[in-house]
Amino acid sequence: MENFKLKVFRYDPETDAEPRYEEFTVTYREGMTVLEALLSVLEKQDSSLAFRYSCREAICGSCAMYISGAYVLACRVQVKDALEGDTVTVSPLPHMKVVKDLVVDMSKFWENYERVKPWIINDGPAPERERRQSPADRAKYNKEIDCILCGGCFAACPSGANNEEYLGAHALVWANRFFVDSRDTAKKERLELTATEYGVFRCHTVFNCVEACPKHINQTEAIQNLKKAAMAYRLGLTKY
Amino acid sequence: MKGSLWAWIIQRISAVLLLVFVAVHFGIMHFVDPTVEITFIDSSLRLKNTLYVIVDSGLLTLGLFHGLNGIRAIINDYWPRAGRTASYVLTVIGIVACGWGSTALFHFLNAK
Amino acid sequence: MQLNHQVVIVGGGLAGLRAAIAAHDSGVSDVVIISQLPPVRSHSVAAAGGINGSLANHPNSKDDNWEKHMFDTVKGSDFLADQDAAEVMAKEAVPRIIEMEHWGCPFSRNDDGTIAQRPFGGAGYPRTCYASDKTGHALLHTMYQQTRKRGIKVLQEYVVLELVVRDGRAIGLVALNFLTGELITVKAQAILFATGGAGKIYAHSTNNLLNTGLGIALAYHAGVPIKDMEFIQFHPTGLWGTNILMTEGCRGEGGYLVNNLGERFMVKYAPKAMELGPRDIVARSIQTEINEGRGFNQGGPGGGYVHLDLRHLGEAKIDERLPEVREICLNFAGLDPVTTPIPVQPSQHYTMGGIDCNVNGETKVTGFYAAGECACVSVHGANRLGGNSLLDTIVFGKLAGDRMAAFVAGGSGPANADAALAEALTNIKHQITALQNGAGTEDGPSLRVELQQTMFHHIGVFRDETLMTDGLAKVRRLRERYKQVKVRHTGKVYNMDLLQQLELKGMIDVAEAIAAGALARKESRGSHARRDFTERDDVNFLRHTIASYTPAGVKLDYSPVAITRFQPEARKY
Amino acid sequence: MKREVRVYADLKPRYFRTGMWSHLLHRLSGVAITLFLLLHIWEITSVTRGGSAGFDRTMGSLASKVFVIGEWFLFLALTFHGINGVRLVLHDLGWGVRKQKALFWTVFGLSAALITVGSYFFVMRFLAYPWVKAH
Repeated sequence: MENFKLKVFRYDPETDAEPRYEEFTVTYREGMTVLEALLSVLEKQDSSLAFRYSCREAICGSCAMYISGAYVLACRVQVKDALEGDTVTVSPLPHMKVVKDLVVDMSKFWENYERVKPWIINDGPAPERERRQSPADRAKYNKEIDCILCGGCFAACPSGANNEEYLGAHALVWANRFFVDSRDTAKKERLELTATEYGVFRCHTVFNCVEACPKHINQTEAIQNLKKAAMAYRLGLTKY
Repeated sequence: MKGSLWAWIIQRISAVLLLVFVAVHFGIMHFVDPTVEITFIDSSLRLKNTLYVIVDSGLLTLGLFHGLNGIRAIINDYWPRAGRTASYVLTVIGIVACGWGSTALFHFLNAK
Repeated sequence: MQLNHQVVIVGGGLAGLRAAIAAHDSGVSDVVIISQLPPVRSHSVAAAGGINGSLANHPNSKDDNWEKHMFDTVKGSDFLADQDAAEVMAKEAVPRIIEMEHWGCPFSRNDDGTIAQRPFGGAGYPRTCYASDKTGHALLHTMYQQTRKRGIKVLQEYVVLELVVRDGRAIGLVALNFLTGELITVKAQAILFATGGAGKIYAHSTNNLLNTGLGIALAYHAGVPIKDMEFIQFHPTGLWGTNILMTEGCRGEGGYLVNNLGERFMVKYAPKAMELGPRDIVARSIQTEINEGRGFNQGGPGGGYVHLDLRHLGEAKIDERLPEVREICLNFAGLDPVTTPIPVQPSQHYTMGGIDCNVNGETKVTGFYAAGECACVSVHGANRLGGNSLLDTIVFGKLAGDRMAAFVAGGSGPANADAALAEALTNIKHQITALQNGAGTEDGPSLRVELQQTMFHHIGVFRDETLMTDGLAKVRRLRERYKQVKVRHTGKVYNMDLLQQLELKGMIDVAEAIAAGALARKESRGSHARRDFTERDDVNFLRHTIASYTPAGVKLDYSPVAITRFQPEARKY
Repeated sequence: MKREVRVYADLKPRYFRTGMWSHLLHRLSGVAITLFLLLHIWEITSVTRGGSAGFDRTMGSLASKVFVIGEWFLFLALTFHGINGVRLVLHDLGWGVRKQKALFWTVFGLSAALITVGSYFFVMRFLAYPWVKAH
């Protein structure tokens, strides 16, 4: 393969009345990622293209997009894996307000993250040295802390498709990360923040978030854990 | 963490019970003898059995709750702003349908 | 629009966030963070291996203490580090790391529940605390969470384009709201730059694509001197091809470096420390193997490489300690380190130099502070030890934040700032208009690639007079050509073309400072390895290079190195 | 900004993953069953008001081959919704959340098997028209 077509969603609020898809022909190179293809378009073909990027190694979470039918990080998906025929189709994260081209408005995403109080709460006196935690207790949140807040799960969830009030899998994952941390003392508060109509109960175990997660976090499992804990608490089986 | 949690819990419990009730009701109506016509006598005879009264009234109440609560969930997913109004409307629909449906049960139970 | 704040932090990485928290906790109610990215996207997130602190949690590090940490740091720096600063860092390491733990940082744990530590290059003891191989990610997210807890305001996706200084006093900034294209001015009593390194001046860099050193350049242009810029760290193990970082943790956990003869060649260069020699030595050893024909892919496209072999560690240990390395290898190189050695080559990794400042982040300009990779305190000297950069950010971030709080408490805001800010704003607008409407013929992206290639090949792992003279001349020609660069896209919203070309100017100027400093330093020290002056020269060059901006080009001065506890000695590993 | 632009490119069925299909089918069948339930309550209650004779007359007039097909669709919906519902309840208890794909196909297989067996009765009823009164 010498060339392939990169079909990119375009919308510039300053000049365009309607959004559209534009096709670029890009020279292929073995191992090329979609992010590299976008950068080559930006620098060689169309300097008006807009997209987010930074680390190019799947750890910063900037470049989550919807590429050829999958919610992915553009820096990690190889062109050869995203081809449909000879075309790679690149759209911004679905359901979110487009700022320009592939850049979407993430403000609700960040706001929802903060709504679950994503920080450790431990009002006990701070010891002189570290709070001890056994490797087993540490392992309880080992996957959740991999979250890079890319927004893939937030965009993928059908419950959030028309409803940004829904906290989203990312926020619930972080809520559960602290909920299961042996050092955190605000268990009840965390349940009150998340076991709500627009919290865990908007999760219908569709697993789109699990499909989207570039870090292979099982968000559904984390959300179900909060649901179960809330149920056990409400039924009086656990006390905090 | 109150209403929504209870709604979620009851939705699950009703789901499991409905599974049994539907299997019994649907099985008797369609699988026992598929070649007969449904008659009033048949139905009222069946309802002489208390267990079957439980099945049918369970289907009526839990079925309505489960179904309407499911619709509430869909509305909350896609039209969050309509959520509260929808809850009230659906509750009214549920109570009316339940009351209306109960009269049929009484008709059968009162039949000689 | 003009904003007005007491303390303005530019940069949302670890150092910036830590400084913001420190200022906030010291009683400043009006702290704002201006960040080009949402803070969790900052490059701190990519730091992998760990953070050094003499916690003495490891069975083999029971008699470790801050003084030994300080000594390792100073020796690692090839004695160019300021020892008073290194002492502060080594002493502050333990309380800062413990504090991060109390803030919820998910460190990996020993069986007794204490923070786990691993051996790292150039360190006498296993001193590097880690969270598997995602330590930077763990620390950055924890730090960001703490700013959320405190409700510290973040202006994200704002790019600072000018630091405004009048009469030796920093008075504010001009910034671009990247999402709307609106230019704003920010008046501030105290400003801190924590804008990260300048890795993208080099080709083959492990840095993210936005580490263009814009912050360093803005300070430099505003008249703040920059220090020791010629010391550019090359990480020994960048993944061949993409140059993604293969953490030093790979070697800390026992990985081997192997040449095409199957030899663990480090035995020739650092017989005692082997693969855990300091980065400059290991990187040069690898480059020497490749240069002398014992690498793989000799002369092929993408350059030669050697193997980083983790196979003997076994799948279980790799998954527990180095999961991200495995993930990256699978995704970006299509190989599994459990069964296949990893191809690695030295890659630009860290800027030891930066904005000249003291341990409290204070610079020559009143009210202007710096911390993190963009700053040069200097604790890393000529070569930074692995695990000391994360430490640098949280130690000096806090100290700078504390000092800023004291500064704004003791004084009023700068006088007559409004007019100066308005003037700066107008200048920036003219500059942008000129870039967009000029008759320019040069293509920015091609210039950038030329710059990166020049710096990598001329001011790279091995240097000499001819190469560097040539390199410096090329950089200066690029500076001339930059005057003809044209920004083709004229829109306001998310104009990436405009930002790239604005960054390019800074990159070229900083590159000139690097090249000129390197050419003038006629010795080999740490990462600065010259073929024509192979020995360290403490008589003439045990001193910091200070580069100042003039419209005609860089001007070099020198300043003394603080030596307190340890006299320079030969550096053997 | 001139207008609000959002992309719904992921709502194309060819990009649906297993979870999306089961979600969609679960919802569609659920809504269908609920509507049927309301209809059923209205119908049965209405006809019982006519007493024994009225009931039998109306039911007799409703009984037709077309009706059987309708009932068969109800059977499809109930079967899938029920079996998939078991999966969802199990997920809610934290069971099988890591094996969702395998479970999805299990649900699909089980539903298909049950529908095949059950359909036999509907074919019988379809062919046996007109039906006899047992009493």
